[in-house]
Amino acid sequence: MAKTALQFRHNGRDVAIFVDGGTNLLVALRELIGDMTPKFGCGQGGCGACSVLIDGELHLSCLTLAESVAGRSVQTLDGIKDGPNLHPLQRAFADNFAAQCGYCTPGMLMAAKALLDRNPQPSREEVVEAISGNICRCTGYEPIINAVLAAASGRARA
Amino acid sequence: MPVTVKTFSNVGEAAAALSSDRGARYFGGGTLVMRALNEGDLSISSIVRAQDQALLRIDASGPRVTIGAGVTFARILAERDFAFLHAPARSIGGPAVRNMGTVGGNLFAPNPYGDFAVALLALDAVVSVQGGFGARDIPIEEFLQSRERQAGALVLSVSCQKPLAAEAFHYRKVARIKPKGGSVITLAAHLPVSSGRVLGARIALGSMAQTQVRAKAAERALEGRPLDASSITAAASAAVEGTSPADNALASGWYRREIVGVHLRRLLSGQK
Amino acid sequence: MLELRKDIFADERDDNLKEIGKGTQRQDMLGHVTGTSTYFDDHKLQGMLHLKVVRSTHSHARLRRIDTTEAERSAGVRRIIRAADIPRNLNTLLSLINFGKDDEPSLAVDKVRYKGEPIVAVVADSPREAYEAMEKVRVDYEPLPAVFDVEEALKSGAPVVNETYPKNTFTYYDVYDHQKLRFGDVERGLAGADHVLEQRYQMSPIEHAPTETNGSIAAPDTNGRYVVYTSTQALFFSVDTCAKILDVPSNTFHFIGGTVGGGFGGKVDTITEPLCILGAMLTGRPVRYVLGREEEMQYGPPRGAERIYIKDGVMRDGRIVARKVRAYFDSGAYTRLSSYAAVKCAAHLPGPYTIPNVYGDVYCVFTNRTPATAMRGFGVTAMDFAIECQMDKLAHLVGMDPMEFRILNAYRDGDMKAHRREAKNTALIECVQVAAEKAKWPLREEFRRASSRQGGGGERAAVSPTPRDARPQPAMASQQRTSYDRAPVATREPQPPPPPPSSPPRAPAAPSHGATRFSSVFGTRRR
Amino acid sequence: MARHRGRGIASINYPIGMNLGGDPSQALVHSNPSGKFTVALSSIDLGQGMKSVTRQICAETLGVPVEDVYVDTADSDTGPHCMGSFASRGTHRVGNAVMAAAKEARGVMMEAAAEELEVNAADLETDGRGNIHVKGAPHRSISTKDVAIAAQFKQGKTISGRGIFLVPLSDVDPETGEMSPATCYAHACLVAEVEVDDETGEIAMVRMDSAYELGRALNPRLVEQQLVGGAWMGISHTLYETPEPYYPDPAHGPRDFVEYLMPGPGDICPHDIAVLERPAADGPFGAKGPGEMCANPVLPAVANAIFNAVGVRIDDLPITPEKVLRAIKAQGGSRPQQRR
Repeated sequence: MAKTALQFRHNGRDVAIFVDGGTNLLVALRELIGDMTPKFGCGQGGCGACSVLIDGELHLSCLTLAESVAGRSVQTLDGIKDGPNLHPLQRAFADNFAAQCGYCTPGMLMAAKALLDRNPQPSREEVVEAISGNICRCTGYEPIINAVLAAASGRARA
Repeated sequence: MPVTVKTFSNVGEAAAALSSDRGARYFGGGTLVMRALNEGDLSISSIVRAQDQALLRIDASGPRVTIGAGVTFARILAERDFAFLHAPARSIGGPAVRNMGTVGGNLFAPNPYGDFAVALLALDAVVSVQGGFGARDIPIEEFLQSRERQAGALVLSVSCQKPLAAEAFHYRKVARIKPKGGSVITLAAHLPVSSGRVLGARIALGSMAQTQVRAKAAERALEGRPLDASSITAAASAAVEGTSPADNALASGWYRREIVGVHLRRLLSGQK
Repeated sequence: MLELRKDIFADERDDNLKEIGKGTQRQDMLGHVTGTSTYFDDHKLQGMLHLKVVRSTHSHARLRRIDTTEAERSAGVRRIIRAADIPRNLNTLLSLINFGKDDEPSLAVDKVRYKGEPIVAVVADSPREAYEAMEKVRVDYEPLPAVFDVEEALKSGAPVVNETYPKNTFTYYDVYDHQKLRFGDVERGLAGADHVLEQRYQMSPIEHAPTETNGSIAAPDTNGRYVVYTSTQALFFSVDTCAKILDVPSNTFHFIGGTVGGGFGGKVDTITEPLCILGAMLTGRPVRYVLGREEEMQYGPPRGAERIYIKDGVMRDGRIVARKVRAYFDSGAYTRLSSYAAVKCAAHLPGPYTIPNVYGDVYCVFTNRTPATAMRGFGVTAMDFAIECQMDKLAHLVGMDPMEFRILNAYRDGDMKAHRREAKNTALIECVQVAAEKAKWPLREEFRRASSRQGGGGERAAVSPTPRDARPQPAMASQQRTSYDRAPVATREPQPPPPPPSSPPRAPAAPSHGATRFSSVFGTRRR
Repeated sequence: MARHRGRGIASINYPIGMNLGGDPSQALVHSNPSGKFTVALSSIDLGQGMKSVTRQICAETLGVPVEDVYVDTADSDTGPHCMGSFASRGTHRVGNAVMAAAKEARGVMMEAAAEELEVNAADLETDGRGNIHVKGAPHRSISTKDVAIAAQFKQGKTISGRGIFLVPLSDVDPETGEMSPATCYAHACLVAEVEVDDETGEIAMVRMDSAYELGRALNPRLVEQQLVGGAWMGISHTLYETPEPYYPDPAHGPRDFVEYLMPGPGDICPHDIAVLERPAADGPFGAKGPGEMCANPVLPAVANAIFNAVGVRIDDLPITPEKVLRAIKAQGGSRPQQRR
């Protein structure tokens, strides 16, 4: 079975891969490109661990047909740092101890980034809504909400 | 065998490809079909995509609105003209799912999903379908009841009348988890009031039967009467009539029957 | 918000420390926020194959026939693994601490005992090809009556779930079908009480639901060894369990883990590693076996359900004088860790209170559901729910404030606990006092002044005369005996070379295994 | 219709570790020639902070800054044996093993420093900032880096240590259950406030106040993570979670995160926590373990609060709206209890 050639921008760089029919974007990113920052948590769209930005919009890479990103721009957690400097959200997550096992963290950060990119000064309710598609089993969400609010206000620890 | 992906530039070809292959499934936002593929659903041998602008069309200028089947919930939320549909659109998934899931796909989503279709059912929407024999319009109630048989058809768009007054349309999704949870029950009501009386009452329920259904007894209880405490009470106690809610992981059928009237009463009387 | 109450117990601490007590950043935080923390699944290996298992569609059935002919010919299939391919198919996790009999196959042989039990494993080039082959595996089931309720399972005539334990209960000390706790004379205590309250409590099973599902990647390494990336919560439990099941020395494996996407007890059971490694042994290729989310939720082991009956005797002044507990742990179809949870639970009775007469019978019961395992609060969470609901009811019954009722009955330094050890270093009273203060819950002066360090011991340190149960005859010579107890082979064969890709590892001539037994004897000793 | 508020409490203790099979863990500590230390373990960090807490224990014991210690886990070729990360044994058992290994390594480090400074090792102390000096004479000092270089290239010493902490297996008396199940116990008390809707049975968490006693908070931020996240899990167990919603009937088992219910970020409530520290005699710096016990008081406290709010006792978990509604209907309506 022939594979399909696929080109898109991945964290600001052009990439070209060949995918099998029906391959999802999560598999393409992890197994074909080697970007391990999006995580497999369910493959059902229920946990958000695989969240990425496609043309700046939050998407679940496990439910995205890889071919559908042809010519588009995909950003993962690996692409949000500014050179060696952490993104303010990454710093705020660290300062607020907003990660325990760390497995949901990449998806949480992308969901939070999607929010702040559009709405730099969100309310607590807007933060809650923005991360509602992402499951965290460790933290009880409170430190994550605080971290996003802290990043938005430019504060360090809440 | 990997899955075959067939991408077409117009809906006609896509519809033909769909109707000619039992193993073909239309790929909209991916939230249903990609999940099935990830979980090893071998009944899908090919997926059909249509990159036709018609599917993304929105027409909200007149009293009757049309929404292309490929329009996402995020897009609905971005349109001020669709303010009456914002509550149902916002009740679906989290932000990522709203960026992906489409109005057309929601018509096929089984319990505990399909909340947007509840709202459309209360709005007497019409579904435009491209089949092997051309396009046709199907009233949404008929469409939902024959959903199993529509699998080979391609939904092009849905259309409905805008509520004349914003307060005539009511929507509530009852979920265990906030703010993103599967539906315990979903309620939508369109109650146009003319000269102080409800005329053309439509009440739709999600998770109260195999598919979204209308609460016709409750509609009758309101029809031609003023929307007041007594008619609301009558509608609330009739809400359960004609429903057949099942047990699932979110709640039992018993619980759904017990609370549907309570929530309908609260919804129509503006209580939390 | 967290407040450190340094003022309490200050005289028992030296706070002159440099690193301890500081809110230092986590060593792994930078990795977490940059997505560079490496979990088991973040290893990309050349030519990796995918392993999936065909699971039982029945809760209880005899397997008449398993036909894999068509599946073996399916495109992309590298290997079908059946029970006969596994050197030591039968195992029990706690055999490593010599507790319990081998009762669970890695792949079902003649019977399935829960819905979702693995029957056949498929190793294929892609997940899709593995699914296609799975659909071609033909399993001929003869459904058997199933039992799902712990008390139904104990009735005579109930279906036998697990033939290793024909009474549907784990066997303790060769003779008992439950773990006992006996402290004082509970019947006398109940007879002398002003009020007696008996209640039933039911804990649900719980899914651990870590965001990372269970899984492992195994690959042939140099020198005939296998490198194994794993989500395990217990590295050497997994190493030695695999050594036992695959019957090779434990240093055949190089296990790498330690960064795990949540566990909560759900990654103790070594459920993916043995088949994953065997897949790598049989194909000579890297193999990945990761549970899907539905598999994790339904067939990954849960916290077991518990049914608990508590009967308490309480005096009008609020003193609890007797507590009698009967608890049933729903172990599912196999033992895993529930046998042990029951012992831990018995030791926990009667909760953090000093009660002169305590009686406990804790059963580990087999039913036709997914085998249960450990979870956060193992053996205790459900019992705490039952005890503390009961405490609230007792306080209500005697008309006491529930906080004061707990302080009145709280254990204190020097008291004798029901498992016959002196209570030391207790702090329940202080916790109640501080929680009351935080919640602005008024306590009367005498309860505000109470202390864990005062008022204990003395007659509270005594063990009252305890009647003994009649002891049944042991059913067998040594029911706990496992393969680990067999005489060790005097000289070990040199480590065999890795098997050729297409044939299973050779069955050893003599019973031997490479696993380390973690401890000497538990459960076999008699008094 | 009405929504009623109620408060409930629960107090608990929790055993640290599992002594019933014998409970050992090992650690190895060694320095490189720059005076930077590696701790080798096989224990697992599944989010609870194993790497971080053992790092602090090692630094404190060695007398070096935490930045000079790195914890490497879990590799079966390099990490010595550990029973595993469960039973609240990490901080206590592994922490003690690391402490023992660090003590041994510190002994060699101090001997090597003594040789360089030409004094008796007993007269030396560490400043916690990477230097070793003569007690009372801070100017007679050497850096741990120089000590490490001297040990490696001049003295031929390995600055390293081995540690094991073993709680021997406790036998159980089959007749009485006499046993030593644990060496120390953590404690907690929690007050939960809930709001119950008497027409739908829905329960909302309003707030929680709690006190946890855990020997010593080795790192208060890690403790906070456990207590906040653990209490969330407690709420989840109480009101939401079950893989078998109609247990013991196995039907309708959830298959995904929509069907498996856990409180979302919109379901959480304020939680005010106090931490008490009564050091355990055999704990590393007195520490016990907060990881498991933190969820336990929440379940009964919430159940008791529901009774206080509407007068129904739900003794069957999870406490779903359906169970509450059935019970309210069975008693002919809600019966709010005395407000606390």
